[in-house]
Amino acid sequence: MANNEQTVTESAADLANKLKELSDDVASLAVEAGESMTDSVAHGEPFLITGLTVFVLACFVGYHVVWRVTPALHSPLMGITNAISSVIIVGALLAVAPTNGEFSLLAFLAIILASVNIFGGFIITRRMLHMFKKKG
Amino acid sequence: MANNEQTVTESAADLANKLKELSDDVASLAVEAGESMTDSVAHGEPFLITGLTVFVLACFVGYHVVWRVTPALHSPLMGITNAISSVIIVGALLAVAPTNGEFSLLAFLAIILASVNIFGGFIITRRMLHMFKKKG
Amino acid sequence: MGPLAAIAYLFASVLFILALRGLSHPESARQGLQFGMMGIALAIVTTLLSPAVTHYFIILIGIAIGGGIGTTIANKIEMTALPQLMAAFHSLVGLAAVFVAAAAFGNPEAFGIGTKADIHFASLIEMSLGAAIGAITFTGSLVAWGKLQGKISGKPVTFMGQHKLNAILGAALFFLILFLCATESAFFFWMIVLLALTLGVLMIIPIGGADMPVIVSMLNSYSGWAAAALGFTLHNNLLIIIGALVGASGAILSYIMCKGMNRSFISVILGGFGGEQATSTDDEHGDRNAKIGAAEDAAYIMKNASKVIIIPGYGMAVAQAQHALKEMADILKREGVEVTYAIHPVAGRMPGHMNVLLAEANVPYDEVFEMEDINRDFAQADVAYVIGANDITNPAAKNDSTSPIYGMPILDVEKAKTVLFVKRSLGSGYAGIDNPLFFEDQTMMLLGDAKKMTEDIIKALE
Amino acid sequence: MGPLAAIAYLFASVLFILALRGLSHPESARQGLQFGMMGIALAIVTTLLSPAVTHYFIILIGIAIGGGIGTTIANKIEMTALPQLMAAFHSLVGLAAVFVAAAAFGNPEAFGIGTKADIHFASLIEMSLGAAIGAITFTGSLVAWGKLQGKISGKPVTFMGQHKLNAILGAALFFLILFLCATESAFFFWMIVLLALTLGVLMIIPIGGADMPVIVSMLNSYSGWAAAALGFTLHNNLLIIIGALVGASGAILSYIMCKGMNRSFISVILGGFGGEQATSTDDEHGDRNAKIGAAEDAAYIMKNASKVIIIPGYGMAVAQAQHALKEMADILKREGVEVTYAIHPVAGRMPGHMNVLLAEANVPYDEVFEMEDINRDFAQADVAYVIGANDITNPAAKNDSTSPIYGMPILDVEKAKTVLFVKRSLGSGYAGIDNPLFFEDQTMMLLGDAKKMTEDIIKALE
Ligand SMILES: NC(=O)c1ccc[n+]([C@@H]2O[C@H](COP(=O)([O-])OP(=O)(O)OC[C@H]3O[C@@H](n4cnc5c(N)ncnc54)[C@H](OP(=O)(O)O)[C@@H]3O)[C@@H](O)[C@H]2O)c1
Ligand SMILES: NC(=O)c1ccc[n+]([C@@H]2O[C@H](COP(=O)([O-])OP(=O)(O)OC[C@H]3O[C@@H](n4cnc5c(N)ncnc54)[C@H](OP(=O)(O)O)[C@@H]3O)[C@@H](O)[C@H]2O)c1
Repeated sequence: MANNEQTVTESAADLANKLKELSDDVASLAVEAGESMTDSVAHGEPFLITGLTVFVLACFVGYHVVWRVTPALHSPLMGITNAISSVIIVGALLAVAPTNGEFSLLAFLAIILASVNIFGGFIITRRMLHMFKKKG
Repeated sequence: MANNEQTVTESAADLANKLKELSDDVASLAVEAGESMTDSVAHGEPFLITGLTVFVLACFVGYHVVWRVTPALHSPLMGITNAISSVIIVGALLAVAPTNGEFSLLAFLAIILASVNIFGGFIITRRMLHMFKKKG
Repeated sequence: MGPLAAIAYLFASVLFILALRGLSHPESARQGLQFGMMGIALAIVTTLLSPAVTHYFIILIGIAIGGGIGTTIANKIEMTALPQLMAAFHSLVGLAAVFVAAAAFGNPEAFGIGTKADIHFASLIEMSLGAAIGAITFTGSLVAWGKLQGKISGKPVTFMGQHKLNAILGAALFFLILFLCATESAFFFWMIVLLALTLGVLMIIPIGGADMPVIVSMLNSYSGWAAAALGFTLHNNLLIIIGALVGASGAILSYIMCKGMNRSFISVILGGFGGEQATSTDDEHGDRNAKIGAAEDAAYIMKNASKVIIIPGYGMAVAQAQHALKEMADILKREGVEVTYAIHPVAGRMPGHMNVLLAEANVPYDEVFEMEDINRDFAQADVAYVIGANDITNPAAKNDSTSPIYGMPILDVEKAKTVLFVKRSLGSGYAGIDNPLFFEDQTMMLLGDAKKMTEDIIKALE
Repeated sequence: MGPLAAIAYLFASVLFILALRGLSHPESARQGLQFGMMGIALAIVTTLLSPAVTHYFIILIGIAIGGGIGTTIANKIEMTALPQLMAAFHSLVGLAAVFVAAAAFGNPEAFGIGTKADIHFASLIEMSLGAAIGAITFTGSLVAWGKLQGKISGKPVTFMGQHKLNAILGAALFFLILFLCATESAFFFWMIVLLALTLGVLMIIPIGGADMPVIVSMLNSYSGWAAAALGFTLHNNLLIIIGALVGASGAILSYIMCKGMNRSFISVILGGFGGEQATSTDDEHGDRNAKIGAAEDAAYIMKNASKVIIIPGYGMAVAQAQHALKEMADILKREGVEVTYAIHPVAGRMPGHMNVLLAEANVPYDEVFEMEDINRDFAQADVAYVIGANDITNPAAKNDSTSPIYGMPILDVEKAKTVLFVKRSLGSGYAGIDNPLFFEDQTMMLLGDAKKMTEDIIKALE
């Protein structure tokens, strides 16, 4: 019993210690975050701000453009957005063969997956759209 | 006659000289333009590019938003755009009392003119909008 | 610009977008207006808080003077004078843009765009473009105001080689801008302004008074693009966004008007349309007879109708007949007659002109219908009461392929059982062409001032 | 990124916007698709030209493998399997996002977001968010695919304390992200991924098979926001813009579906709706009698009708009856019957599902009408031919305020003179509730597989 209790106390203390370490780390984060903000401000506009501007405007554009899509074409819309959401391939391209010459298997896999989507998404959308025909 | 001819030739030569000077100046411009481009690239994104991105997106937003305005409210639309186009007052605010302490009459006049527009535009629009009432 | 200021500007941009979105319906429009006002307040306060701005006193005086003038004008003005007012306000924006550009040219440090006599190349271009567009907007709007207000003859002023002259001046402007960039001399800057001021007058003077609304919208659009150019100079996304919004708005309104008139934008710009020839004489109609009626006849017909559609036009605005019209409609409704209003997209002299005037007379907006929504109702209407409108009812636009307005969408008033026309003569309207509908059997002309005639009808009804 | 690359990316963004705009009409949609393909090609080529990218060979191999697989799948798949395919593709995007985030974590220099074990703070947050959302999308879509494909029971799998468990796991995810930022240890990164993978399964498993389209759209939206987050990490406006477009599209489609089903998004997410209880038995209807008809009766009625409206639903997709349907409609048209199609916004199992299937069978899109456009035509229709649809015709949505679908907009088929229902039983549809219309006088049930029954009708017609 006493033995048991001791281990519990010990591990509790252990946990407390670890948590303290972590909270210290987290605290130092806040400082770092502040620094990185000033950092980027130092050399001109921080990207976060222009990025945010672009993001907000793009949300407005997306909202209006998507509401204009005719309900009959909602399935092709899903196909197209599926395909273009694979532009994250851009990230994979940058990572696959970084300047230090290493080869990144993960990035290579990402390229394959994203390509499946890009080709698959556009082709299935084209198949759908080619079926829509007018009378006569 | 000969006298006359001479003056014409002289002034023509004069003109040619002046034009040459100007064209030299213009040529040096091209270089400067190229430099200023690289300049801004050096410290991160050139503003021209992000500005262009923002501009293009804002044009799309403007296009969609304005087409949604009901025709009955096209006059208030003119009023509001008239008022908000006076945000160039922001430029005047920066210029009226620059850091070197000089006072810029031009900027002061610009502030007055833009204020006429902002207040006038919004108030006339409010007058218009307050007249639109539903039945009953 | 600190990140906080940038976020505040972004927020202001969103407020402006929401302001325009609000105008999609009269219900949400008032909230939209509030968004707009909050947006401009936020933009100004944010700028004032920037460390570069110091002389608050001077600034507040400027805002107070300008705000006082603007408030007084906007509160006093008659609603019928709206088109002029818009043009006048516009010219002020143009002049302000010139001043801002000049201030920036004289004091580039304040904007961080270089030092005196060593201004960044791109900024010089943007600055001179801003000044030029501003100056053109200023004098152009001034001429438009003069024509709309009747201070200058609405007649298009044309002379030989006009367009060539404008082209030459435009080219000169282009070279002056190049020279300015090369020399950075103040002389060239003011030359640009001067030339642009002249060009503004020359460009607008050949255009007829009735085309002025298109011109005002076009200049509005220009001033938007000028603000966007200024935004690039000042590295300010807020100005870029607002510039694009205003630019788009002006362009779309001009487009809508041109489409409503079935004319190309180019033909409007080239000018020479409308004016004196527009008021044709009555003699031409010698062989055809129009039925002329009196107020009492009209009152009798409408009292016994079950459905009356009212079509207001420019003449109603001139005569300020909207209040009398509303009174007449109220009396008819009390008699059990169904009364609605039909608005053509280019009725009157500016987009939405009729809607505002009817709203001023307390006509509820859900009794007022756009052309597409009401055109098929004319077939069931007993009376079409056309008050001060002309071109927008002219069936020649549908039948007569030689007519200058052929192809223009019109209100199908001729389908109503009886058409009543209230106007002062058998003369033509803005487009300067006869309206064959005057001579149809089902038509009755009520000649006289729109307000006077409507009041007479009210008397006869009571 | 050089200015040229930035401009190319901007151009690609515009192409994507134009691609979505094109979908506003079937005519312009194909051009829109081309814009989209040009956009992605431009984005990839631009990236390849950046000096940071060198191993072209590897990249081309990757693209070739992926492209080959994608092309084969997309060309082979049956149109009726669309909902599953979308879910499957989706899971791939999710996994790819996880891999990109992991690659960035392992090699921050390649992205210019810091050095190993000293990655920028903001980038760490964005990266872990990207990985977490990607992982949730991956397993979530996989479960959705399983349910749609029938590999996993469509029945909602619920257990006690489910939502609490998810909340706890979510909180744990949050702390793991904090820890990762503090320590930059790969261990925490992979823990995040693992936890997110689990969460993806747990979140989707309690949701019924028929709700999967909403889920797929929601996950689509998430993957958009993930791409935008990645755009912030990589300082790439293209990714931000596309992310916002995709995010908006997924969100709006989920919203449209929820509105069409008259359910709140929250109730969909919480799960437990639909599944086994949905296939109710026939016994309950003991006291009410449905009129059961044969193919010949239906053929006779339709041959003598002057206006037939066809209402396709999920059953048509299951039975792949669209080609037979089109043949039947052609025969009827040759007999002089007017035939049109009415599409409910949530007919079938994904938005626009019916439209695609009808288009596949060569039904011209101008014979196919949305609910709002055709609902008032039912009163003039002689026959409403309901094929494999159920809930979207259930009048309980209008009359019975206790019904779970009360308030859902439905097609007014009950206004037609005769209603023909083609389905295999008197059982209920997705919402699991009875359809009182089966027992109305004007209704005739044609029990059987939709394709088989339609072919029988064709035989009887000939
Ligand atoms: N709305 C816009 O944005 C816009 C912009 C540019 C151009 N326009 C053009 O303006 C025209 C608008 O058509 P509209 O039918 O409204 O006007 P309109 O065709 O110009 O006709 C107005 C009529 O009102 C009559 N009128 C004038 N003063 C009057 C008074 N005091 N009392 C009674 N009647 C009076 C005139 O006839 P009498 O002289 O016989 O009285 C005239 O025929 C279109 O041609 C359009 O293309 C419109
Ligand atoms: N479209 C979307 O985006 C979406 C998304 C999520 C949820 N939903 C939901 O899905 C439902 C769609 O309505 P719905 O009317 O299209 O479908 P439904 O209400 O689910 O009814 C489909 C009917 O088709 C019959 N059926 C199944 N297989 C058949 C076959 N081989 N031959 C003939 N009939 C067959 C079934 O009856 P038997 O078993 O008697 O044959 C069933 O009653 C709505 O409740 C909607 O809320 C739609």
